[in-house]
Formats: sequence, structure tokens, C-alpha cells
Amino acid sequence: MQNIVFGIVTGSTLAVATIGFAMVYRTENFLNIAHAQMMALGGFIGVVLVDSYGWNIFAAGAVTVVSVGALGVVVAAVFFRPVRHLGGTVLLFTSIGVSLMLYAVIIALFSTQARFYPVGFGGRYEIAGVNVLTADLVIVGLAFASIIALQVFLNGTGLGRAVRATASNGELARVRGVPVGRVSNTIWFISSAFGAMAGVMIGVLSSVNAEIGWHHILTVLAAAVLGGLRSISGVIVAGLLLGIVMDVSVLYIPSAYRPVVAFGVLVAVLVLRPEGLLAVQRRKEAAVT
Amino acid sequence: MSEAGEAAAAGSILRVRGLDAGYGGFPVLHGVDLDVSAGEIVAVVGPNGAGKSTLLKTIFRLLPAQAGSVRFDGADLRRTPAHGLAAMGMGYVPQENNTFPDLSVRDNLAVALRGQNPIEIRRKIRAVGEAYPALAGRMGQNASTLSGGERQMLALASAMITSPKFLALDEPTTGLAPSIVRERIDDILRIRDAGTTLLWVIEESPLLCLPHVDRVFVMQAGVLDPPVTSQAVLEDAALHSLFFGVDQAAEQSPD
Amino acid sequence: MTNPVFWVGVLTLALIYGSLAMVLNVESGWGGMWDLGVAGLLASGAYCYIILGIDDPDLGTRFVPGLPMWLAWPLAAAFTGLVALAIALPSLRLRREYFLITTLAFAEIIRQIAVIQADLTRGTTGFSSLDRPFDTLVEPRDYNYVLLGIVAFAALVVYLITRRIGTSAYGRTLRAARDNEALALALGKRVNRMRIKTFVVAGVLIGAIAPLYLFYIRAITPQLFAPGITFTIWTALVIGGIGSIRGGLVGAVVLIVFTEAVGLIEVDPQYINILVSIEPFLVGLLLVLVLRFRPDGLISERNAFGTRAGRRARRVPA
Amino acid sequence: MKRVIALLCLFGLVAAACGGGDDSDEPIKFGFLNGQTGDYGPWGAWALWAAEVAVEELNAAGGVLGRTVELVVEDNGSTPEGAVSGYAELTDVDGIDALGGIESDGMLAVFDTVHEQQLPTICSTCGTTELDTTGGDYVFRIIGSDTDNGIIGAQVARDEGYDNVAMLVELSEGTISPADVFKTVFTEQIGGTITEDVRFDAGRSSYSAEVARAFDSGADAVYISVGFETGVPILNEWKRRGYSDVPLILTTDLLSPDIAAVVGEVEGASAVVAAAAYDTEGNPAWDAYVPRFEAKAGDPPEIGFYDAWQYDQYIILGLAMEKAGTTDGAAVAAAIPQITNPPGVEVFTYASGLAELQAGNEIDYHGTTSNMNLNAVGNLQSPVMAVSAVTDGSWQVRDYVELDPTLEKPSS
Repeated sequence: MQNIVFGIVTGSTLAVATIGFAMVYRTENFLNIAHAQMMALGGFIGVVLVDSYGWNIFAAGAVTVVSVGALGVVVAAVFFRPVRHLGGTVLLFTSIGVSLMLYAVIIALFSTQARFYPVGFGGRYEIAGVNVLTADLVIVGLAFASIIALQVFLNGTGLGRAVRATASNGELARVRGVPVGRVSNTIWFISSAFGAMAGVMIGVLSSVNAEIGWHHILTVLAAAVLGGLRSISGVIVAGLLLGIVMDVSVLYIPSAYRPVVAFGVLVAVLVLRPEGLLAVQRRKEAAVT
Repeated sequence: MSEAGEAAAAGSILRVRGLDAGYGGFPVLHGVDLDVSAGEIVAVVGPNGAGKSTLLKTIFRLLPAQAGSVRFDGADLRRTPAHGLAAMGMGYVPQENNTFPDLSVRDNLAVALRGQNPIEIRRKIRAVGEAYPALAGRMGQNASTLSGGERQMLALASAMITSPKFLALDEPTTGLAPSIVRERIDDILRIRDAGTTLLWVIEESPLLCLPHVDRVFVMQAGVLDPPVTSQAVLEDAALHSLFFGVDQAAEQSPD
Repeated sequence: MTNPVFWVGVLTLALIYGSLAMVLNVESGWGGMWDLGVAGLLASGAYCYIILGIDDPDLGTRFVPGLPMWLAWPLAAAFTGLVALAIALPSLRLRREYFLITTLAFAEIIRQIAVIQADLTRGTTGFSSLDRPFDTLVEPRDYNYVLLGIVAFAALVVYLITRRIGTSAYGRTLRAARDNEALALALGKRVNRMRIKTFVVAGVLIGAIAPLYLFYIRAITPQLFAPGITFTIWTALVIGGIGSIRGGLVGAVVLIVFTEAVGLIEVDPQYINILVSIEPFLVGLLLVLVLRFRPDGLISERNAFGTRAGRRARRVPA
Repeated sequence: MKRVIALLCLFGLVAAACGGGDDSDEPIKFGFLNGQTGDYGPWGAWALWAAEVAVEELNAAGGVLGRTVELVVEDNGSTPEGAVSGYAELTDVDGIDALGGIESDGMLAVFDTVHEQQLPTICSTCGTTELDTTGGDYVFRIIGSDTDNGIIGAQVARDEGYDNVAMLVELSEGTISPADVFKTVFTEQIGGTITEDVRFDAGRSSYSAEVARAFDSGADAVYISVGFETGVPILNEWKRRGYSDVPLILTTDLLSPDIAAVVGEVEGASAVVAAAAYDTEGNPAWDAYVPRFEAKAGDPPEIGFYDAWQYDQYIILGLAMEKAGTTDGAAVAAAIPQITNPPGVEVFTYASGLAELQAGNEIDYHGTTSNMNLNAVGNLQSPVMAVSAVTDGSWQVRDYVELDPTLEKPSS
């Protein structure tokens, strides 16, 4: 039970980290490796604001999320849009190039030293023998609040509907008059902002250093793929599930094998359900690609 | 602007001149000329891979034109981004992937109404539900759960919801049972009667569809012949077998 | 300019990466199998080679087979082929992104096993002071030239093998199936079997190249086989040109020489974090620029085969 | 703004770099090869600052052999491949006269090459047990072996009376190596029980599950061998989740103020003990080093960051070169034990050592953290271990102990 709580915390951050990645995949049709560097950047900007300038964590988080979101729009315009017509392969490798460049910028600006968020959120509660921290509640609450806010935006606003339409069928969206440039900017903003939020959350839970982008891209990829890449709710479920499986498995297997088990589960799921956990049938698409 | 006046004066709402286009290095269209006058139904027919879908995609700027021009209502479309065409009054129902599969029927309809006030949007969607009772009961369902016929219905309805001046239909009757084809034709005629100009790509069910069109352009290997009457096509045995007797199974993609 | 010995080492590393990139091109460029698990196959070959050669019981490993180098080497290649088969059978049923993540996952599993199974692999300590071919025949200082010769020979052999594959009917079918999924479906089982075969052949070649990498590094730890090495090989292939026979080799030489040349930049130590950021920045920029202005790589597949089968043509929407 | 200026400077430097000549007999070049990026990145800056302090000290005292000393820095990206190519660059391009800075895995990769090229090399951060029985010709280690670190952990556990200990171990060479020794010695020689041995990869978003498994296993104490950046979140968990009544045995990596701050916040936390091979109290070398490092880095030195050893290695190389009277690798390497071991006048700084050497005296350099007496395989001889505890939010040495000679790692 305790480990399920841990898993929910891990899974919430993972879901937040993966949503942005999956959104870009759905609308731009490529695996954006640079997403993880946006997480690292978010983690660093947040820690600098909190640790060096003494900002309140929530204010720092908000500023971080907005500024990294804006940066994502710029990065997309400068690096990804010009090669968009060349297809997913070129975009994927461009994103690796962009990752390296962002990584370099992170080192140049923040150096390679590890940083820690000096925030503890104080309290600890015993609820039915389960150990729960205020920090856990804050993180899970924030993760869910932002996911719900995203859902409200996507389902309840015209721009949100345009985003979903673009994700579902980009060409038709254009035909129906959806302003693709604005929608694309919106997607990049949301994607990078969620990445930054995940970076801050990971920073608060553990630490920030220049390598965290590389460390987390594999898990993000795994959660995205497990969620079926094309469905946002699938990604949320997959993130939570992966978090819970990883944290609960610690109880039953030697923990050294956990990465093996995590990836083993991933391989098994993919082989049994090649389109991800919540896959809708998309045979036609599978045949075309 | 004098050209624009000229086109308008000639009653031509869509005017295509010398259009070349294709995929990557493969040219598909060769110097296509096409005029559609306000209020008429113009059909484009031709065998598989002739370039009919490519023509529509190029007109709607989903494919870049390599040469030539497309004017709508006198305005050169090269200056308009693809998503700006809808606002000019151009509607388009592609042959495939013509709905948003992950969106509900309601949202499919609402996409084109972006920016309008919610009450107006609701009113227009309700109107669609009245016109197409089959959709009315499925407003909350994802489009991917609809049957083929319902999906075509939705595609047509969502293109029409903004009441465009001009509507291009790419094979709206593919794979439908004859009774449903007749329903769709009735819809199309209603649309025409309401004042919308139509460009209709026909490949299946020519006997059912062609009698309702004003003029027919025959397309062959990327070249568009001058228009003839639908009667002429239906009566020309050679054309008839050439275009409509071919094996439908091969119809997959233009390349 | 600088000491030639340095550039001998750089070229050696470049040719090792080049050989790996040429092999990667067979499976990914021609076979369309997006393999992000090269590091895992490389690790399999390297560890198999090392473990079969252990002759010192004091190292504390469970097995001390003590096989001679000439026997351990081909066995390592064969073993890597088997590992490739084990990966290919479940993974090849998956389409691109899923194949990609599955191979990456397998590579990480292999690396973790190398960390955990310390009684076989000596865990994170690994092995050092490795024997190298012909190392008794020359002065240690001159060995770099010998290694360059060996590696150049290996690169030539890999080039000839991959060219043979690429220009054969087999290679043409492989590329055709990659470009035309409908054709691939029509050919059905045969294509799948062909892809498995290609993946295994690539595995054998990677396993055969693995010891060369160890001769260059002179030590082996699981950390060598982190995903970074896979990305480097991919970057080399993309820069050189996916699909072209020599692309991987050219790309690797460009990438490694470029990287090492960037490393020659010296700055005052107080700007160290800027210095260390220069290399990833410029490598990233190189990748971005090549993709923007030569999206088919320095050597495009079109030129390689003199056909119109450009990559852009493949992306025709259906 | 400073960054921008630095970036601008860089362009000039890039242009200037192409002309760099070598083989001139002007400055003596000391190589500094370590992970400025990658997994060791968090330690990189500290190590470099310490190295710079040392080289500045050498030059302030008039250089070595009358020549100025230049520190040539190379980043190995914390990988063996980076170590090999960085080493090649330092030796083949820059023509360094001695090498320092390198970590365990990089050291093992270049070990044979160092011997072939007869390059005096001091390894200031190599805990690896692989060096327990090799080295001494060209490779010297001035830090305690992981074997010693593991044994002292077990010894402390024994002396504190812990019978059941759980372990939290990060999966990296520097952390597994002492943990394995600890486990063997604690179970086989002391007769203790390991209730849980939790091993995990670093770089996770949280360590809650691992911490819970170790601390819920009913252990008397938990032995933690992890890197510093993993240690902070783990101790935060320990504090926040209410495990703070369970005592901890930490390894040297965690002897940092950040960790002390976390521990210090816990009301009445029971003994938190760390063990490491260092002895700084009343040590003139340490006292001289601290303010200079602080001036450079802005923060005082931290034992867990190994900076002091990075400093010592270049002082030793400078003195050995003076002693040898040449930059010849074999001669310098042979001189290293001569200046670090008795007999001789005990010296604590480069300047004083230089003066004694010029006066024709033998010297015995005492480093910032301990004496630097080396044995036949170039390892520190029976280092004195410091057992520290947190008092008032900072680490204070509780007592200095010698390794119990009855506790020895059985050869595997």
C-alpha cells in the first residue's frame, strides 16, 4: 500500500513529463528527444529562482513553466518547422541535435553541479498505516490539477478543440480552417511547459543536474509508448501504471533487477499489445506506416 | 484587380490555370485548366491514379503547386495559407480521412466553427442533428465508431456547417450501398439548391451520379480535357468502359 | 600540425564507429528496422569475447574458459548473432516507433545484466589490461599503428560485405520492402524472415567488431554500452547518409574527427563549463545543419545506387 | 552578463587555440583529465578549483625546475572512451609531463598506456579495489581504497553494536565497490546480518520505494553507499518519512555540508556516522589549503567532493619533479614515494618542500587530509580513518581510528 502511494507520486511526475512528449508526437509526428532537455532546463531555472533568488516555490514554478513553454515555441520555430516537410526521420534526428545543443546551453549556464530545491513542505501524515507527506500531496495534486486543466482546455475551448483536431487529422484541420501555426505554437508551449513542470517536480523530489534530461528520456519514451503514443489518457494511465509497477516491484524482486523488470514489462506489453495499453484498433494505420 | 473583375464577370468562381503538381519528384498534374461557375455542379471523372484527388489537394493547398495558378472569387490562392481557404468560403470533403476520428461527432462539427460564440455553435450543431437524424443520436460518440455511411454524412455535414460558397467533394459515395448513395446525392442537390457551387469527383456509381451534374471534366494521366456534358460521357461507350469498367480493387494511392 | 599518433587514434575510433554505422545502415537504412539497441549487441559481443578469454582465476569470475583470442572472437560474433535473433523474434512484429523503443529496452536490459551479474562480468569493475592482437610483436608505442591497420582492414571487410548485401537481389528486395509496405505485405512471411535474417547478420557483424572497440579502449565496463554509443553511431549514419553504402563510414569519420578537433580547443580553466559545452553544442549544430541543408546526409542513397529511390519519394502520403 | 562576456571571450580563444604549439621547453604541463560532464560532472568544478589552487601555489613558489606550470584540462565525459581519447590528446597533442584528476574507470582504461608511456600519474579519486594490488611504478593512489572504506564501515557497525544492517547502494563502481567489501566483512567476519541489500540505478525521480524497503526491514542501522546527488534526496526521504530514529552509516561521498544540513534539521537524530580516510585537525597543510580553496570556489572545501586530494596530487607531482631534477617520466615516478614517505623533513606546503629540497634535504610531504605515505603498489599505507558525526548541522570528527587488522577483505 505504501509503495502504491510512492508509485502514484512517481507516476504523476512521469505522466506530467510524458504528456508534452505525446502531444508533440501526435501533432508533429515525431519522437521529440529534446523534450527531456526542456525538463532539465525547467528543473534548473526553478532551482535557481528558489535557491539563488529566494523565490517562493510556486511563483518560481509558474515563471519556469511559462518561460520554458515560450522557449519551446521558439525552438520549434527555429529548428523544427523548417524541416517539418522532410518527415519524421529528419525531425527525430534534428531533435537529437537540438537536445545536444540545449544540453550544452544548460551546462554553460548552470554548470554540471547538482542542485537541490530547499523546500520540504513540512508535514507527514500516517493514514491507515501509510506514510504520506505534504510534498507527495502537493506534487500529486499539482500534477492532477494541471492534467485536468489541460483536459478542460482541450475539451472546453475552441483552441483546445483545434489542437485535438490537429492531432487527430492535421490535414483535415487545415481544410476546416484551423490556424495551424497558432495551434502548433500552442502545442509546443503546452508540451514544453509540462516538461518544465515535470523538471521542477523531479527537482523537488530528488535533485537537478545537467544529466537529468538524458536520465529521464528513456522512462518518458517508455511511458509514451506504453500509453499508445496517440492517446493522452493512455499516457496518463501508462505513466501512473509504470510508476506504480516500478515502485511496487521493489517489494518483490531484488531492486537491482528493477530496471530490467521495467523494461521487460515494456517489451512484454508491446509484444502482446503492439499499439499500447489503451489501444483503439488502428489496423489501417499500422498497415500504412 | 482587373483580372479579378474579369473572372467575376465571367461568373467563374474557381479558376485553375496551367496547374502542375505532384509528390516529391513525381509529377502528377500537367497543365490543368479548370473553371467552375457559380451555382453549377461540375464533375471530374477519370480512372484510378489519373490525379483527381491530387487536383483537389493542390487546389486546397495541401500539396504545393509547381506551376500555374488557382483563383477563387478572383483572389490568387498562392497568397493564402491552406487554413485561410475555409474563411474565404471554400469547403472540401477529402475522399479518405475526412473526419477527426478521435473527436466526438459534436466536436467534429464544431472544429470549423472556431471563434463563434458557444450559443451559435450549439444552434448550428442542433441544426445538423435535425438535418441528419442518424448523427443526432451519436453526437457524443467518437467519429471512429461511426459506420462508413455515417462517416461520409458527418464529413459532408461538417464541411457544410460554415455554409461555404464552394464545396469540393472527393468521391463522397465510395463503398456505399446504392440506397445510401441516393441519399447522399439528395444531400448534394440540396446543397446546390441552397446556393453552393460544387466540384464533385466521381469514380463509383457514375450512372447514379452523373445525371445530376452540369458539366463533366474528364481526367486522364494528369491531363484534364475540356468539359463535356454528362450525357456525352454516359453515352460514349468507350469512355464509359475506360473509366468505370476498371478493377476497383487497385484503387489505393496515387503513386 | 599536431602529433600524428593522436590522429592515428582518432582515425582508429572513427573507423570502428564507421564500421558499426555501415552495419547499422544494413538493418536500419535498407531493412527499415529502426534499431536503437546497437549498444546492447556491442555489449553482448564484447562481454562474450572477454569472458571466453578469461584465463586468470584470481579475477574472481565463475568461469575461466581461457580460450585463445582467435577462438573467442568468432564465438563472440556467433553469440551476438544469437542475441540478435532473440531480440528480433519478438520485436520485429512491431512497427517503427515500437520497434525502436523495444530495441532500446533490450539494450538497457543487457547493460543492466552486465552490471548485476558480477560473477560473470565483474560488474561495474569490469576488466582491464586486455590482450591485443600482435601486441607482442611491436613496441607498445607503435601499437597504435598496428591497431589502425587492423581496424582499417576490418572496415574494408565490413564495407565489402555490406556493399555485397546492398547490391544483391536480396538487398534490393529488402529496400523495396522498406519503401513499399504493400509489397512487403504481399511478400508476407518472406519479408519477415528476410528482416530477421538481416538483423541477425547485423548482430554477427557487430559482435565481430566489438573486440576492436575493446582493443581501442583497453578496458570494459557496462558504462561503455550506455545508450550514448548508439546515438553516436546513429548520428554518424545520419550525417553520412542513411541508405548509402559508404554513408556511415564517411559520417563517422566526419563526426569523430570533428568532435576530437573541437576537443583541441583550449580555454582558461575558469571557463571550463563553457569549454565542455562547446563539444555537444557543435555536434548538435552539425547534426541540425546537415539535416536542414542535406537531409539525405552527405552521401545520399540516390547517389549510392544511382536510382530515383530518394527518401523524399518514400514519404508520399497514401 | 558574466556568461555573455565569457562566451564572447571564447570566440577569441577558439581562434587562438589552433596555433597551440608543443614540445617547447617553456611551461611544464600537468594534465587534468576527469569528468567535467556526465555522471561525475557534479564533482567536476570542485576538482578543477582544487587543481588550480595547487598549480597557482606551484607557480607562486617559482614554478617547478624554474619553469612555470600549466594545467591542461580535458573533459572525459565520465566515460572510459572519453578517458582514452582525452588521454591521447593530453599526451600526444599537449605533451603533458604528468597526469592527475582521473576517476577509477578511466584510470583502468588508460592504466596500461600510462605504463607504456611512463607517465607519472596520480589518481586522487580512484577507490577501485582493482588498484589494491597493482600500481606503484607509474600510477599512485593518494586516497583510501574502497576496500578500506568498506572495512571501516563494517568496523563502525560492529563497534556501535549493530547486528542487523540494511544497505542502500547505488549501482556505480565507486559505490558498489565499498559496499561489497562492507557486506562481506560485516557478514563473514563480524557475523552480522544484512536485512536488506537494496541496489538501484541513479537518476530516478524519487527514491521513496528503495528507502522504505531498507528502513522497513527492521535493521538496527542502514548503510548507505550512494553518490552525493542521490544522497541528498535519500536523506530527505529518511527525514521526511520519519525514519530518522534509525542510525545511518554513510560513505565518504556523503561527507558534505548539504547532507549535514539535512541530518542537522532532525531533532535528536541518533548517531549519524560517516567514515573516511582523512585527518585534517591541526594539520597545517589543510589549514593553508582551506582559505585558498574558499577564495577560489566561494565555498569551503568538502571532503566528500575529493577536492583536497586533487590539490595534493599536483603538489606531490611538483615536489617529485624537483626531487628528480628532470621531467623524465621514469625519474619523476621513482621520486614520488621518496618525497611522500619518511625519512625526511615533514613539509606541508610546496614552498617549504622546495626550500628543503634545494637545501639538499630529504622531505616527507604531509597532505591536506593525511600523511601521503605510499606502499610498494603506490597505495596509501594503513590510512587513519575519521569517524564523523553531525553536530550543530555540520560534520565534526568524532574520533580517529585505525583499521582493525583482524578485519580484512578475503581475497575473492
